[in-house]
This record gives sequence, structure tokens and C-alpha cells, in this order.
Amino acid sequence: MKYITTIDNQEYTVEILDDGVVTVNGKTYQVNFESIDGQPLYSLLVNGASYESMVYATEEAWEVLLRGYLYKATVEDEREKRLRVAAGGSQAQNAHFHLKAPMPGLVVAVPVSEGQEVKSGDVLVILESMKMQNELKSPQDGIVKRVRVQAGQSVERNQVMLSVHAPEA
Amino acid sequence: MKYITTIDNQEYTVEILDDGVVTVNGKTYQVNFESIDGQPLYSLLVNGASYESMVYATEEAWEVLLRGYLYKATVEDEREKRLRVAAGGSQAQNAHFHLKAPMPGLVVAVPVSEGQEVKSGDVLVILESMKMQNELKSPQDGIVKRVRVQAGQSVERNQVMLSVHAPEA
Amino acid sequence: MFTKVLIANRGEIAVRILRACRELGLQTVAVYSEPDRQALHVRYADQAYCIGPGASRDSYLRMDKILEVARKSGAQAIHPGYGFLAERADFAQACLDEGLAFIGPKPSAIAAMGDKIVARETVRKAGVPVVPGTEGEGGLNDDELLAIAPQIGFPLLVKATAGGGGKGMREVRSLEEMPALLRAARREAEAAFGDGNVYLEKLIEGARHIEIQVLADSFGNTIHLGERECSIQRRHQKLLEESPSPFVAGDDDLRRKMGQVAVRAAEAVGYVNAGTIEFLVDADKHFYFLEMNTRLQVEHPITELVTGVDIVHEQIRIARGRQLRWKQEDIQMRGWAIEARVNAEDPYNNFVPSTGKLNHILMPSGPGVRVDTGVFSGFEITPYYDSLIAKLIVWGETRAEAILRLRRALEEYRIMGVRTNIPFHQKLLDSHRFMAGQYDTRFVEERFSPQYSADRREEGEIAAILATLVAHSENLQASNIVRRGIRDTSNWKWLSRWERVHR
Amino acid sequence: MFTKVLIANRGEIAVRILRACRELGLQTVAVYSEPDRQALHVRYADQAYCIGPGASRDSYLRMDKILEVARKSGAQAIHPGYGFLAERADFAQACLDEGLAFIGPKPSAIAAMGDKIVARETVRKAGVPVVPGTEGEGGLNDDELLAIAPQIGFPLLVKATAGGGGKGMREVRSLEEMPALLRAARREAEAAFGDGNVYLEKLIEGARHIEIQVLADSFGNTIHLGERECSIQRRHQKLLEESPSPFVAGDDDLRRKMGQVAVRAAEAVGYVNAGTIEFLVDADKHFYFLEMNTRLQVEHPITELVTGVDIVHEQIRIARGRQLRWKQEDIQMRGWAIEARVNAEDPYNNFVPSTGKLNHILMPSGPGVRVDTGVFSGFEITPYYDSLIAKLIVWGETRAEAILRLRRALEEYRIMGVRTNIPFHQKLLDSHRFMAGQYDTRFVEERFSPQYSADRREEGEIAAILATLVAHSENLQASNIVRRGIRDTSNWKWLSRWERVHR
Repeated sequence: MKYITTIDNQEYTVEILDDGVVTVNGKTYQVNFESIDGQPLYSLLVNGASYESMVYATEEAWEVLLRGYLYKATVEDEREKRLRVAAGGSQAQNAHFHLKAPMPGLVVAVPVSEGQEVKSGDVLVILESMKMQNELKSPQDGIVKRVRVQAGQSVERNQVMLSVHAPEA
Repeated sequence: MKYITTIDNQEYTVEILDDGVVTVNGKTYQVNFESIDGQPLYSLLVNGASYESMVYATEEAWEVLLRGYLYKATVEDEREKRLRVAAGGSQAQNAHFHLKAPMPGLVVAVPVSEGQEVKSGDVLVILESMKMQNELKSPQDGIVKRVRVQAGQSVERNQVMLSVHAPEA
Repeated sequence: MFTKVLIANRGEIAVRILRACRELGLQTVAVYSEPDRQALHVRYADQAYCIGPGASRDSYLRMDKILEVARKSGAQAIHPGYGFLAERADFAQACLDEGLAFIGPKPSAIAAMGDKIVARETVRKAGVPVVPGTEGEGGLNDDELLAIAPQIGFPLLVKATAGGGGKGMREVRSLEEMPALLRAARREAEAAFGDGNVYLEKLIEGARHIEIQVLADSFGNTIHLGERECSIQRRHQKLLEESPSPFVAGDDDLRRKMGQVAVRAAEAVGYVNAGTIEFLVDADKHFYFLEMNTRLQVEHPITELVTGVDIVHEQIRIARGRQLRWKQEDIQMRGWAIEARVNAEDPYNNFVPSTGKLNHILMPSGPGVRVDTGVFSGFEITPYYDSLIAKLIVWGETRAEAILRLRRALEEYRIMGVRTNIPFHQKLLDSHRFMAGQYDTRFVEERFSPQYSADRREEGEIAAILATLVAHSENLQASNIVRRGIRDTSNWKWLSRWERVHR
Repeated sequence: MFTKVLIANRGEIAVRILRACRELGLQTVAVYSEPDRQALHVRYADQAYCIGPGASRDSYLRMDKILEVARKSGAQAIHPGYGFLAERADFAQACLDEGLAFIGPKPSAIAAMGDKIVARETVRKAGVPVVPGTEGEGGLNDDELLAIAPQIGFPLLVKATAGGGGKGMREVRSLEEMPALLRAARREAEAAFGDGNVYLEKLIEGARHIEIQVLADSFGNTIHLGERECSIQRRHQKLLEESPSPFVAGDDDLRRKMGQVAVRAAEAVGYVNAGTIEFLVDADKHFYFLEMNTRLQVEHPITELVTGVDIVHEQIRIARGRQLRWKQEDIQMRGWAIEARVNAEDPYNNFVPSTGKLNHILMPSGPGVRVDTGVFSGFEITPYYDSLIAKLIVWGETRAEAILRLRRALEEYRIMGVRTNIPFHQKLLDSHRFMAGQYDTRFVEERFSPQYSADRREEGEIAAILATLVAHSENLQASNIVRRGIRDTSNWKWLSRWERVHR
């Protein structure tokens, strides 16, 4: 199976062969790869060199934490790559932004109200968690919609607190 | 729910009420009981006193390891107790003894053969594991049957290696 | 003499104190909030009582409930740890009123050092240098402050009288920009503390934050245990401490002078038990009193490792009315100790706190390594408390050996289930300025930022193999690997700016 | 000078050595057997190579494969750890022949100390006292032995010439019983070692097993690091060690004499690197050379904690051609250290080894606690290797403090998935004779046996509550709680008698 893996705009063509062998940009490596205790924690031996890494699946990328450094990698197979390139590689613009709580916490303030126009960077919600306060800002211009929280309210992780719709939407 | 729990011939009548309350021989205790990390490891608060214990289920009893001491407990509900007492509390004699490997290991020797008469205490199998040799002996007089292993063979934990049938069987 | 101690705290420090009590043969009583039912301090104590729900104000800050537990459990002494009620003179007094030994200083000393103006005045009179400023003058108005500012000299700091942790603080470089910054600082202070009063303080540039540990018994003996270097901070939160300080090491004269001054400051308030005098030290080795922490510090273990004095044992002995077992001349600093605070926060995402269930922990161990922690595999990191989950402390014969040892211990440490700042520490230890000991309190924010992989191209190939093997083996390619556009749940990341709340 | 070290071992000692290499900035190469793929020594090393299946003879004992890995990986030095190839003169020689530094003594010293007769003769000539016996006389027949026995005096021991670990050993109390015991010993020795030769040795009654750590560089400097008390043994396996020895502490003269004799013994074979001289010490403080272990010992950490000398660092420095950094007068023993060996074996079931997957580990930590281990949550304990899974080592200012600290650390330690001997250690530390330091090598077997709960009635009620709550909550009552008759799988328990196999 052949993949195109991209880290910091650097492309690696990684081919996984059957018998503990991979090639990277044509070079051949003996690999031995195991997950530890069912965790996203991996021991990798590459031509005898021993590495250990946590690999997190996030929505944008695979985050590879290796010896204190974080590498954000995207992995595509050849077909996906072709399709994306054929489509011009463009990234869709989100018309709606749904502000989710990054962690459980307490809503300290909601300085906007429904229907209000906001600019990118305006504060939408102030959330407190773990003795820290966080100003959550809008990533885009738009109109505030569906404010579902108020000051004093506890929220769960990933709970949608409000939305910002693109002006034209 | 009322239980009769026996440790070292000492009987405790333990009644579990609904609301974090148990009685032991009539005395009432507030209890708060939690398992840690899904393990047979339990944190118990009894009237404010904090205990932690490993509780293993074995075939004969519950083994409670508490502060370095092991308590072997049997737990019966009232109906079971009545039935057992009514039956005279007798323990059935096993006619057949199946020698199982207590742990994975290597069979070093099988000094008996099928059909041979053995006495209680005679060595049936010598098993090696973790750099230790162990002589597994017969717990009863009888005839050796079904020898399923030979010297040099590896065995898994609980694998039956041979049987000893009671003479009259 | 007491034989049962209630620990009015949670987390690693409660565990630390419980261990000390066990090692001294004392009985222990823990208090806990509902989400802390399985916490180590509950499991390690002889007795444990729930004192309310998760929010600190409903549990760990509830003096009444804690005192009620003391009565119910028969505890005869209370150790407050740090944070929560540790620097509340009224709590210390309430303990005494109940006939409980308070393992800490007298209420009067807590009160004197808790009021910044009183503290400054008290130590100034005892001959302790303080940073030039207006703090001793009470609440001045803007015109008065603007008039005094040129006498102090620029740059200077506007600071909230009630404040702490950087809230209501502004740096002023000239008289012209001062009025606007004054207004901003007052507004922020008012919002944060309900008190808009501010004062001016000379800004010590290139300052190091160096503190002196003191111990005092109730017989009038006060000694110091040398210094701790605490300049590795981010937003006024210490992240890594070392003892000795690379800035003081080799200058026995400076250490002796700072130590004498620290002892004098403690004596000025009749201090008893363990405490810490914080100093700012400028590039010319002038040092200025900042404040006194009238309690055990988070970073006390590094002093323990270089002096051999178990500070918590000693706190308890002092509270039991014993004399100090050391004279000043007995205290020798031997080797080098470093502490890395391991926080549940993501260094690649603005240090945003991370919550969740810890699924797997592999703790570093072996020679010269100590871990003080309150967490374990299966424990849930909740949003109720601060993000400190462990202190990784190492000792080495030399600073170089300590750094190499800390590196290996950080690389060994595995905590699965939350993100941690371990990578921050790993990069810090790789930085040349840190290795050379050349840093001040602004080093982390101004000169050091965790980067992505750009500087580690050579391992990019390994990372690519890892990502590909994981993607391949999880068969999630179809749904996950295509690079997509902006995601809702991650949008907040680049916009977040977490501020620590000080209560 | 070498910069890359191959560690020819596994388990906690491989991890210990890897850590030392990292702390000295050296590259590391691990070798591993198939079931050890996930072991910590593989994960912590810079390079790792599989050398065969689980059985030691097919992997960790395969010199050829290990040397092949050294060539392939570019390692320039080999650390053998303990066990496996550590005391094989031919392996040390093979390393030298390959141009590899061997981190240990010269092959000639290993060989001289490996042959008991040669060792005894060599040290006797150097003025080191040895236990009276016939070992130096070669293989005598039964008639000869029976003639000599009365000269040595009873009680005496018949021991296998090739032996170790108690195999082929018999205790003889009178001439009458001697012929039968000689036959039994020869038969057992023949079976175990392929060599039925035996010798006689005076039985030292009430003996303590006390050993002296020595360090020697290649410039002719040899020092000792004081003693370790190793009398807590079961079937010749050490279970717990302390330094200093309670028997030697306070008698500086005895320590100095034993130390001098140990240094002399090491010098007699031109010893270089770390080694240990084992002595038997009788109640009158006479001491007799037993043997020299020409390698790192399992229990080396307790000496590290009381002397401050990192023995593995020092081994590597010596092998790199450096001079010792200490003179004898620099070595001071400070405080008290105890090591408890945590084995995967069931103390309630004849110490039968326990295998399985470790599901959850909570490691003790905090002040004065060190854990040397090679296991982690998720690791599988296989039947291929010995049962040592961790060494729990504590330091205290005094022996009492060390005991209290070890107690709290043992109570904190949680290892789920196998049975361990932690309860054995807990009871040992509770025993009055241990607390008083009054024990000899037979203490554990003769005077101490792990008991069930009979002596802890007061906690029986708590145990009853626990068992009932678990039974209730697991809803397994119907099938599991009725007391039944004899169970097949448990029958073997009371009949088992595990003997350690020495290779």
C-alpha cells in the first residue's frame, strides 16, 4: 500500500510492504511496529534504531509526538491524492462556525447576543476551567446565532455554545 | 440482602442495605466502596476509615489482601447457607484428580506411566518455569490415567497433564 | 503532642504530607471533594471524609466543614499544604481556637506577610532591601502616581494592590504612555479583585526570581536552606526550578547575604515553621524583597535533595514543639537538583488545560529521580483544580548531570489520556541558554517558544513512517486522512489565550 | 574511548544500565528475545536487536549473536549486567578479542574467582580468612571425606563442587548420618550439574551473610564502599538487603577490617571494576570469605544511597580508563538504605512464580524512594526469566526512618495481574526480630512464615465487608460463593515445592 504523507509541506512517499518492510521515497527500511498497552503509544524499530512515540488522531492531522517534538502529518493514499489535486486542492470555506467548549468549564460571560454582528477576533464567550480564564474569539466575520449558554452555566467538553454565520449566509 | 461470610471459621452476618449502609453482626456501618481503574482493587471507606484491598476470586474463596494480610472468605446468602446445612455441610470427595499445570512451563520429567498405582505424595510431573523446578505430587492414592505430556514438552497454564483415578473408580 | 493530622488539601501536596506523616508514625485524616473520591490522598489516608462538591469554594475552601471533620475524626493538628486555605490567617486562627495545632506560622505572621504594604514596611524596617515603589503609601490617585513616577524612574510597573498573578499589571516605559496604562490596569484590577487600587514599582530588568527557604522553630532559632532559582516562568507561573541557582552558585558571599536577609525578614514577623522569601535579583546581583510565602512551596523538594533536610518532616516536628535539629553551619548544599512541573496542558496549543481520564502512566524512576504526584492510571483530571499533576525532581552531582538525568526521565515519562507540558520541558532542556544558565524571568515568554518540527528535519522521516503506519493499521484512512478545511472544534485553538485565575 | 554501549541483559538491570549510559551521554544498544519485544530496555535504548526466542539459551546466553549485534550496531563496549553471561570468562575474553571494552573485570579475574577452589586458595594466600573445609583439596572420595570430617568438626556442610543455590548441599550433624547424606548430595549434584563431586565445609551457625562492595580502577587503586547485610534469604535467594548492616553498624573497627580484607581479596586477582566479596559472619564477629561476585550485584543501589557513589556510572568510567574519583577516606556512609526485592511469586502459596499480563501498576514514589524496575502496565510476565520485577529501595536518616518509609512504600505499591511477594515484605517489616536487627541467614525459613489472618482478627471484619461487597456487586454469588470441596486446580498448591534452578 502506497501513501503520500506530508509534514510541514514536505512530502514523503511511504510504501508499506507485507513483511515488516517500508520504503520512504524509494529507500528501504526494516520496521517493527507495536502498540503499547492498547494505547496510542507506539514502539518503532527502524533498521535497529528504537523510537517511541505517541500518535494522536485529530480532525486535521495525525499528531506525532517524538522525543519532545510534535509533527503534524497528513496521510493520503494515491487515489485520494489524485482526487484532491484534480479538485484543485482547494479548501472549502466554512460558512458557519459553531463555537464548542474546548473543555468542561464554567461560562463567565457571553459578551455578544443573538443577531449581533461580530468581526474576526471578537470575544464570543469567556470560559473558566482549571483556575484559568479563556476568551474564546470568533475566527470569522459574521452574525451571532443560537446563543445557547449564559453566564454562570457549566458546559461539557465539545458542547456547542453559539454559532457565527457568515454575513451572506 | 443478607450474607453469611466466613473467614477462618469466624462467621460474619453481613447485611447490605441500599444507601451505603451495611450491618455486620447487627452493628451498622456507613460504607463507600469503589473499584479502581476497573481492577479487582477496591477503596473502601467504613465510617470514615479508609482501606484499600485487592480481592481475588478463586475457585474456593474470595481472597482479600488487606494491608499485607490475606483473608480467605466464603460468602453465602441465607438460602445457600440453609441448603448447605440441611445437606449436612458435607464436602464431596473427588474420585478423579486432574493434574493441571499451575503455570506455563516446560515438563522436565514424568516419573509415572499410565496404569501405574501411586500413593498420595508421589511425584507425578516435574515442571520447570521461571528458573524454578517444581515437583507436582498426587494428593490422593490411585491409578495414573491419561498421561498427556512427556519430558521436554511445553505446557500452558491450566493444561491437564494427567489424571489420578481413585482406586475404586 | 499531636498524633493525628488532618491534611486540608488535595493532589500531590496532600500525598506528600500524608507520606511524611506515615514516616513519622502519625495517623492521617484526608478531606475530599466528590470528584476526588478515588484520589490518592483519600486512598493513602487512615481516614477520609467528603466535604462537598467539586468547586473549591464548596469543599476545599470550606473552613467550617474542614473543622467539623477535625472534630469528628479526632485530628489534633491541621496541615494546610499550599493554595486553598494555606495563607489564610483566619483559618490558622480558627484552628488554634479549636485547640488544633496549625502546621505553619502564627496567624499574625500570615497576616503581616499577606498584606503587601505591611510586609514591605515590616521588612524594610528590618533592613531588608525592597524594590523602590509606592506600595507603602496607600491608594494614590493618578495625579499623585504620575508625579512620583519620574522619581522611581522608567521602566516601571503598575501593579494591583489586591492583585497577583499578573492581573492588573502593566509595564510603563515613559510618562507619556502612563495615563492610558493606569486606566487599563485599574479597570482590570477592579474586574478581577473588586478593587481598582494600584501602585508603582521599579521594573527590574533582566531580573531573576530567586527565593530562600527558611525554617524557624518556636524557640527563636531561624535558619535558611539556601536558594532556589525560579526564573523559568510563563505568565508568572513557575514551570521549572533548580537549586542551587546557576546565578548564585559559586558566589557564597551572595548566598550568605541573601540568606541572612531572608532570616531577618522572617524574624521581623516572629516567623515559625517553614517559609520562603522571594527576591528579585538584578544583573548586578542587587536583590530586592518581593514577598514571603508563609507556607510550604510547590518546589520545596529541590531544597530537600541538595540539603538532605526533609522539610515536611521538619514542619511537623516544629509544630510538635521540637527544636530545630540543625544550626546554620550544619546546612551544606550538595550536588544539584531540578524540578520540572508536569501540568495537564498542551504546550502546542497555548498551554490550554487538558482534562480527561488517565489511561496509562509510566513513571520514570531509578537513581536520582523522585516523582511527587497525586495521579494514577484510571484517575480523571477534572476542570475543578489546577493543572499540576506531577513534579519530576532529579538530583545530580553537578548541574550537567542533573540536566542529563532530567532529560532521560522526561523521555521515559508516559502519561496517556491528557496532553502534558513534558515536551515543553524537553525543549527547554535542549536550549543553549538554559544549559548555560543564562535566563531571567522573561526567558520563556520572550526567547523561548515551543516550535513544531521545523528544527528537527532529520526525524521527520521517522515521524512520517509512524503516522503512515498508524493510519494504515487503524484503517481510518478513508475518513480521516484527507486534509480538510477549517474544523469547528479546532478553530478556537489559535484564538485562545488562557489566563490563570488567582484567588 | 567508547561512546556506544551494548547491554547484554534484560529486565530491571538492563534499564538501570541504560539510564546510566544516557546520563553519561553514551549511545545504547539493547538485545532482546522475542517475548521481550516491548520490554523497557528495548524501548529506552537507541538501538535494539532481536537475538532469538524466549529461552535464555537461545537468546541472552548466545554469545555469538550478541557479538554479531555489537559488530552490526557499532557498539564499542559491552555491559553484561548480572546473571546470563556476566561471570563467563570466555565471554569477557571474546569481547576483548573483538576489540570491545568489557565493562567488568579482566577474564583472568573472573576465571580465578569463578573456580571455588582457586578462589579459596588465592584469597587464603593473601591472608583472607576462609571457612575451614576441604574445598581446596580436589575431589575426595567418601572414605576420605569421612576421615577428614571430625577434624573440621560438626555440624558441617556437604556442598557440590560445581554447585550453587543449595543444590547438592546437605547439613551433617554427626558422623553416623554422614554416609547417607553424602550419597544424596552427590546424586543431586550429578543431576543438577553433571558433576557429583562434593566437599566439606564447617557450618557457621547463626551466620550472617554480609558482603563488601569494592571498586578498582586500572591504575591499581582499590577501595571499598562499606557493607551490605544480605541475611534475609529464602532458599539461598536474597529477598531484602540493607546497608549498613545492623550487625556492623557502630563497629567501625569491624567494618574497616572487613573492608581491608575485601580489598586484599580483590587485589589478589588483579581485580578491576566493581565487585563484591561475600562473607559469612558468626555471632562472635569472626568473618570468613565465601565467594567473590565479579559483576554488578542486584542489591548495589543500597550502597549507592548511603555512599552517594553511582556504581554503574563508576563502572563505565573505570572501563573508559579513568581513575577512581574517590579515595578510601572520601567514602562516608550516610543514613540507612533498604532494598526489598519485589518478585512475581505468591507468598501465600509457597512462593510459586506467578505469570500474566500486568494490568495496572501504581508505583510508590516521593522522598527517599527509588524503584528500579523493567515492567510497566501492559507488560507480560513470561515464564522464561526469573521472577524479580522490581526493586523497591528506600533511604532514611536512620534505620527506623528507612523501615517506616519502606512500609509506606510497600503499602502504596499496587501491581495488578500477577501475585507478588509484597505481603511477605510487609510482614517481615512488622516482625520484632527484624525491627531489632536480630536475624541470621536462617531467619526467614526457620522463624518466619507468612501467615493468614489469624493474627489480625481486628481487621477480619473489614475483610468480611470487602468480600461481601465484592461478591454482592459482581453478582457471582450463585456460582462462586458456596464453599465447595477440593478443587483440581488448587490441589497442587499444598504439595508444591519450588526449587530455584541455577545455571
